[in-house]
Amino acid sequence: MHSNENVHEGDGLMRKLAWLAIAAIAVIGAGTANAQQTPRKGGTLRMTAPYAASFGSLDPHVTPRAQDDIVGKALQRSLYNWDTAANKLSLELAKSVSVSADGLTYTYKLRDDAFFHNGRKMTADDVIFSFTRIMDGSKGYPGARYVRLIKGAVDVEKGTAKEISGLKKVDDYTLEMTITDRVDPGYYFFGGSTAILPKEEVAKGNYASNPVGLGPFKFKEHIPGSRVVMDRFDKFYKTGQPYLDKLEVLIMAEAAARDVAFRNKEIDTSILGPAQYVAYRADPQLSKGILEVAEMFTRSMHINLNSIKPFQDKRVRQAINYAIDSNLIISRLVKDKAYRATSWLPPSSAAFDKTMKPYPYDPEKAKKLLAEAGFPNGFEFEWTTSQNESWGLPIVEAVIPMLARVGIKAKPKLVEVTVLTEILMKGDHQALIGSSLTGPDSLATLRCYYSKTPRTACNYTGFNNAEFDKLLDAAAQEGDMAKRDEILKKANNLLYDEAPVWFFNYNKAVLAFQPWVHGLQPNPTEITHQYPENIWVDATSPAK
Amino acid sequence: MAESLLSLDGLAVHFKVGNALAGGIKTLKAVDGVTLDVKPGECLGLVGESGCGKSTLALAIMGLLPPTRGTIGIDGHQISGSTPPDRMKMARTVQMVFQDPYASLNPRQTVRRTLADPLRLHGITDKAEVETRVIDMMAKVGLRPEQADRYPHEFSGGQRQRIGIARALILKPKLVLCDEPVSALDVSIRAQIINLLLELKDDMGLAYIMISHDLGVVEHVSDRVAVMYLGRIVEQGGWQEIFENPRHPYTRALIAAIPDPFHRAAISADAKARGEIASALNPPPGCHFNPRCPLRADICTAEYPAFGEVSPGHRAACHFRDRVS
Amino acid sequence: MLLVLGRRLANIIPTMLAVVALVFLLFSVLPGSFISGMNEDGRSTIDPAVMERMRKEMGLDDPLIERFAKYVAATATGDLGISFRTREPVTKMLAGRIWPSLKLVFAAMTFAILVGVTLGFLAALKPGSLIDTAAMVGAISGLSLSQFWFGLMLMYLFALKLQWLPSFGYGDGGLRNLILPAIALGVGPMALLARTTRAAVLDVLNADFVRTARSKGMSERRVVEWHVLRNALVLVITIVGLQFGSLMGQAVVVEKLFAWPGVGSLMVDSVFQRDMPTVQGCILMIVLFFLVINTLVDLAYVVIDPRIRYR
Amino acid sequence: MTTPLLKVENLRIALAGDGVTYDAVENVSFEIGRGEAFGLVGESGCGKSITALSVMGLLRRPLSLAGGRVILDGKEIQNVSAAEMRRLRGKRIAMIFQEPMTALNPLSPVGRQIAEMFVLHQGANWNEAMDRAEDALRQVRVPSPERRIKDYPHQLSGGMRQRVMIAIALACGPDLLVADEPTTALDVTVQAEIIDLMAELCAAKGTAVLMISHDLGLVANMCQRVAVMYAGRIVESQVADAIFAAPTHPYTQGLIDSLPRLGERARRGRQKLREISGVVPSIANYPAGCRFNPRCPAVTEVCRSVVPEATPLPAEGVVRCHHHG
Amino acid sequence: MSLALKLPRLRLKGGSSLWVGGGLVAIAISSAILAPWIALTDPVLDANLMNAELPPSWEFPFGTDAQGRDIYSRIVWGARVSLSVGIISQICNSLIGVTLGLTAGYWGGWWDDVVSGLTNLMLAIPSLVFALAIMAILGPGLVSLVIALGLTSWSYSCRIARAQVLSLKSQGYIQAARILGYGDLRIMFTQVLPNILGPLIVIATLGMGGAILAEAALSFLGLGIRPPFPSWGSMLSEARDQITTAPWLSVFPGLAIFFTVLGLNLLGDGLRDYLDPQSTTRRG
Repeated sequence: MHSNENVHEGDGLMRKLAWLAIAAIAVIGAGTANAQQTPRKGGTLRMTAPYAASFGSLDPHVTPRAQDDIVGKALQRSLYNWDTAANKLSLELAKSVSVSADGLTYTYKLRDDAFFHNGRKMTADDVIFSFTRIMDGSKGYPGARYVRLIKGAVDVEKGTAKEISGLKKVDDYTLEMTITDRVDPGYYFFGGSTAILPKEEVAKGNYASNPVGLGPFKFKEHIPGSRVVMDRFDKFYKTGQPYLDKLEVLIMAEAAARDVAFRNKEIDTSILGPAQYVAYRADPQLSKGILEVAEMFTRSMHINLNSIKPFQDKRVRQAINYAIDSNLIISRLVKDKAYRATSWLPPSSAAFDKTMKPYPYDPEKAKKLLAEAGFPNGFEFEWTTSQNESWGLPIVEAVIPMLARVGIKAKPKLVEVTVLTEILMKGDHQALIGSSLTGPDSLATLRCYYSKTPRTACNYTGFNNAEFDKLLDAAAQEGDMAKRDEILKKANNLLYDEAPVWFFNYNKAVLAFQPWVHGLQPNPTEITHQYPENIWVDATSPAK
Repeated sequence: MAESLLSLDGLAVHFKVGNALAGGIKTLKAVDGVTLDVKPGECLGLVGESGCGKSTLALAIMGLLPPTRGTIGIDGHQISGSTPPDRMKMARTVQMVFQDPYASLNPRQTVRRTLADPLRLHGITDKAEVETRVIDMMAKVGLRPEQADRYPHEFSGGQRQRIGIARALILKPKLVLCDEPVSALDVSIRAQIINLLLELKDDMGLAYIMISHDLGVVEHVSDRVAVMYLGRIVEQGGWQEIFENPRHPYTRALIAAIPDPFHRAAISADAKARGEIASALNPPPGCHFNPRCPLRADICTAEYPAFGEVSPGHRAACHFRDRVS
Repeated sequence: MLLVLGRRLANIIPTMLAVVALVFLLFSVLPGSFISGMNEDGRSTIDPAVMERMRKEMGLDDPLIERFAKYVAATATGDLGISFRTREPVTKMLAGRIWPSLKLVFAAMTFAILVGVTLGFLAALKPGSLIDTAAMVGAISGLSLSQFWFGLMLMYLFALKLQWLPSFGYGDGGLRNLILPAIALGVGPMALLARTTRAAVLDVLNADFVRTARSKGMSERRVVEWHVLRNALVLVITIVGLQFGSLMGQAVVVEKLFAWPGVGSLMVDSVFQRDMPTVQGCILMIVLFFLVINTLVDLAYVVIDPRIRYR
Repeated sequence: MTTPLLKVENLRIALAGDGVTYDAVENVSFEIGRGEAFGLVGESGCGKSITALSVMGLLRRPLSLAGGRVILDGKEIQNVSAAEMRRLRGKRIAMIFQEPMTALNPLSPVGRQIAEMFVLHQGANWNEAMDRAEDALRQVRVPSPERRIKDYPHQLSGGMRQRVMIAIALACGPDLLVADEPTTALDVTVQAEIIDLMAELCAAKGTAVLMISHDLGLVANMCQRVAVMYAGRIVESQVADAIFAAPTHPYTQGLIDSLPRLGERARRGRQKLREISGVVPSIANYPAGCRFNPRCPAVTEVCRSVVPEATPLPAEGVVRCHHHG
Repeated sequence: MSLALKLPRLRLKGGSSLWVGGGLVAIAISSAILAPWIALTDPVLDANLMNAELPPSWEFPFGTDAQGRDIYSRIVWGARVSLSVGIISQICNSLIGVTLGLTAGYWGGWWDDVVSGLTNLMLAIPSLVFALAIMAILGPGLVSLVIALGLTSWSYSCRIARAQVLSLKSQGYIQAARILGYGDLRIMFTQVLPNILGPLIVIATLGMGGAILAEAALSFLGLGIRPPFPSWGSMLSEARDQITTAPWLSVFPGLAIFFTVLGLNLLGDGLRDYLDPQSTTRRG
């Protein structure tokens, strides 16, 4: 099923936050190279939605899916957005914001030039309505976890209040928001699941089939399972934008079909998997239209330390890391569409020790370690995996013979992507290969190896190391960020040595585009999530 | 008077046909009140055309169809709708020879198995004894011992019918029901089988029910004859009575219909029946034969005639049984 | 006619009920169930407490029997429940998918009938000839093809290499987008129909009444027109019906491959998302289609074959 | 002597088997005069049906005409073009088949199937043809023909269907009617009716009949002359009464004597039937010489090696037996 | 009956389809059996990423896959999985179908109604859809696959068995057996079953081809057997993304499936003719 690269790796917020830290290493491809040209008005862009064979819903509050946000970016807008050019959060629906001294009350001056597609101007009431709707406890909207930040939101969710007490309309274009923690609310309110919707359209009861938002394109048609077609919204608040007359988002979950279609010039953008990445890079024409972005998820094999005896021995775990030629897999199988992982934290993390080298490929050493650990003839384990192309079965298949060479027999157990987390939380695995979010908060990331963190939270390996715990406790106590990072660096290095996982790689997302497409953004949060008002096509586009 | 080997008393076999949704369920009275008896060593000829119910009657006698009404008594064993037959006991008393020698033998069983399996099933486990009885029986029906391990397709039709007869007789039954035993055979083979059946009858003291539409065969082998029409016996009597002095117009029509140049003038053309047998689903009112009967009168459409006696042992169900001749 | 229709319709209901029961039971043991449908890739985005409350509200904690009874009652009124994934009524989701599905299925069947029946006929009229051999070799090959491999090859050849047709998708719903998936889906039934037709026509050509027709002094062409066609049709139509009816279910693979927005692809996606109400709805749709087509075939029988009317 | 209507001379029909070709029919000759009824009698597999088909020009693979001549009204027709043969079929020579059940198109109303004849051979339009079909049905004494023409075959009884077949065959007043076992599938009483009807209609129209049957009695009853076939050859041919009264060939004798005849038992008491030993040979195993020799009671050395020539009989007939004449 | 009516029907290459089909199937079966000897490398362990995605050559006759494994060897070994899926699932189908069909046809009555209802139900739910549901419940794997395919397409053998029994039931030898006192089960297994095996074998043969195709389809949908051990369906399914870049990855498993299924279909056809009592090949 999900044979694509970039199978959604985390929930919206975390995914986006991850990018704060690594925005710097985003590789900007040709997409921005011709940005200097004058954008042409008109034309049609045909984007692809590669993650599933349908959209979940066009009601952005209902769906947490990356797939749906591709369309969401065109139709709806949220309070904040992710500025891909500056790689930071910025206000979208507000012109300015002021923060109270205690850092808990934010006063927004909302845009007075933002129109819904039905022609009505957005006001503070719409924000209040949208956030209140998200807190409807009987619906379980995924955005609720973000809105809970606002004071009184939980009461609405529980049904004990009708209104969120922390939201106050000062006037039509002024909104006061009181939050419960000292954090930047931008991280919470820039995703589709907290988009601002017009009350009167939602009240009609068929919002999902007739979505009306503040985005640069207005909804025209949705053929379920096939495509969404949108037209330019002339009253969009950014002057001169959007450039395109029409935007089509075509659903194409089959990588092979997408490949054929892209080569056949039926689509303008396509997500590439490793196989195509190589082919496209090698092709003189196709190679001109490749946009690459580094991602910050650590792909690894979680070793369940409580499952079988060999895994309890550090030397065995190290042996696994020595036995696997990760670089070879990355270059030959993943086709360099990834960066080698050293330890748990990514290189972009402040707590990453840049002097550290990844485990080298050394089967002799692995054999030696195994022998020392008392397993000279190796052992056997069950390796749970999904079918994911980049961090699933193909990798496992490539690793199996490598492990076999040092005497370790791995038996893959195939499960669906959808149940991976459930398995991890239950500990129903001996080893499991997956992709984990490892940023930006290094402390939060490393806490997954803290002995008191329950398995259901994220201690999937069942790691229990007193020294590590001590380091983490110290880090939590430390107020000085630099010192804290130093402590965490030690913790991360300790993880490297303890090797509760096989450290594999961090992903690189690749978007192919046709030569007539301009203004694509190397969005590090999700490469398919383009702010379509910035995109334009030149006259060579074959699309009508 | 010897005790009856087989006695049918008011036997009726009805079927429900049709669909409750499509035109409703109807009752097909395939056999409708048949009273008959067969004494040991006797051959009863049962004559009738297709659709008269003789095959249903045969199946009921064999215990393969439960009676709707009435009883079947076989050698003291009573079968009725409420008392199902004891198959094993029945098997040793009454057996059957089938019409189609091609369909009546299991193509995947050798002659030996066909004959030996029933013996074993009925408790004869001694290998030598089984073997002797199989070979004896084969000899009796005119098969050579070396043919025992052949499969049915290696035999001609006549030989297959011999195997069929052997199978029917292997358990030494007292009554054998022969359902058109020669009609599927080549003409030149029929005499062999008829002769064989008669020989075996004398040899083993068998009683037969000989079902046939061929009156020549029935006359040749029967002691008594019963004529069936639409589920009922319409005439019954000694063979000579039936063929020389038939009292039911249907019997007469059957005889008249025989294409035999020597027989041409024996029964006048006006004895012939018109049309065809009616459906048992929807029998004509009164005497079932009335639409085809050359003697039809008003009474025939009004009531079913009594099965009255013409002479001792000779009965006919016709209003004009005394007039016909 | 009405009687047959009535009887068939009366048969549909218990079958549907049995399908509902089967599907319901089957998926009540499926691991993951409700929660996975609400999540993205197994990661919970919903507060467990909220989830529990929703489970209760949706009646998912009720005893199976009770849920089943409710589901049947709702289904009877045309309510197939709310999708776990999209929160939309399943009927509405199906409504969006049924037209593309029907289009694909009808196009595939048209292809299968036109090509398959014609080939079968020509083959039977000249048994042993070159066309017969070619048609039968083609037919048996068609039956041995893996649907998605064949689809991929079609895509590769006609879209990528020859650039005659679009490779995938529904497009504007026009014919150009329909051709490749219809062929990929229709090739199996086509092959089967070619074989069945050939056998049926040969059967009829060997029938006694055809000999009667010949003995009347009829030309072969007349024999075929007056006596063979209709009789062969009766034999072919059963296969047409069965194939046609099951085509919507068979379309799963083709729909996935060509990104065709039909009921089949919705079902597969929903299976993976553990979106039970939608899966159930899709299966019911597929079964209903089968039953309806078979009812139509039965009615066609009544028109073509006088014997049926009196059975 | 006038030209016979049909003359078959030295007919040979080949059956192509797996790599071998057999002579299914060999050296068959006979003549039928205008308006004459001629019978061809034999057991299954003797080649009588394919002889009839070859007269119709309806042999299909693996059967083929391998030699001899078929002369209709002085004109050789065994090699005429397909189109010309079609014009003859139905118009000059018509055929009735054994199974009235399957010989009619189940999906076409019987009226139409009759009317086709008028459309095909007399250029009538369908309305006219349907009217005449109704007349034709009336002629074969189908009750209420105006309703019956719309009926489908399955709505008719076996006898009625065979009447329809007769109506089709006689529709264009053919010179010759080939009737292949027309009553085998029917009950005896119905058979008598159909035979009477056929004889009557043919006599009225002056149509000659080639009657094929396994029932010597039936043929002898209806036909003026009879030929008996055995294993692909005609063994004897005579005037009907004579062949019954004085059969010459041992096979014919055996056929007549081996079957119990009605009234025989009453006259002479039960006699053991005369058996013809052995079995009918299969086409692949025809014996050399006289093909009846393995079963013949009078067999001598010459019979096993030499094919007997046709010997003329005193009263217009031939026999093929070494022991005659 | 006259000779003309018994004439054999001409069949297109009845004999040759038996031989060609049998030959193809024999090749598939022998590669499955002889895999350890005729495979060049281990299908799972002999992966060498340095050799990844090489086109066919003398060293790798069918090329190598993304993990650098020899495709020829994987196809040879894959025959084991694909054929066992076909064979085992068909055995299941046949057992279920024959048992139900035999008893339903023989006993009739309410049991027949139940079985007919079940059969119609199974026919109404396309087997692929049904198999998909079962795979979703059991999870991917060989055992689940065999179960999913073995439980979902018995309706054909059931129908055939039932129809055959119904036509045999009135045959003299079945009635004779009853009259001789045979019990129902004894009749079913000694008298009926041996005589209906022919068409059932044909159905099972054709069904095997169907199961192999279904395995491929389920693999495509992500619910097949997934490795390490290769099956043709999973090889094909994995290779589909490389259709434009490394076509040999999908061509060879595709051809393996095609020729094996073709062989099974031809064999089924040939057997149908061979086992048909009306067929010339067995007459006389």
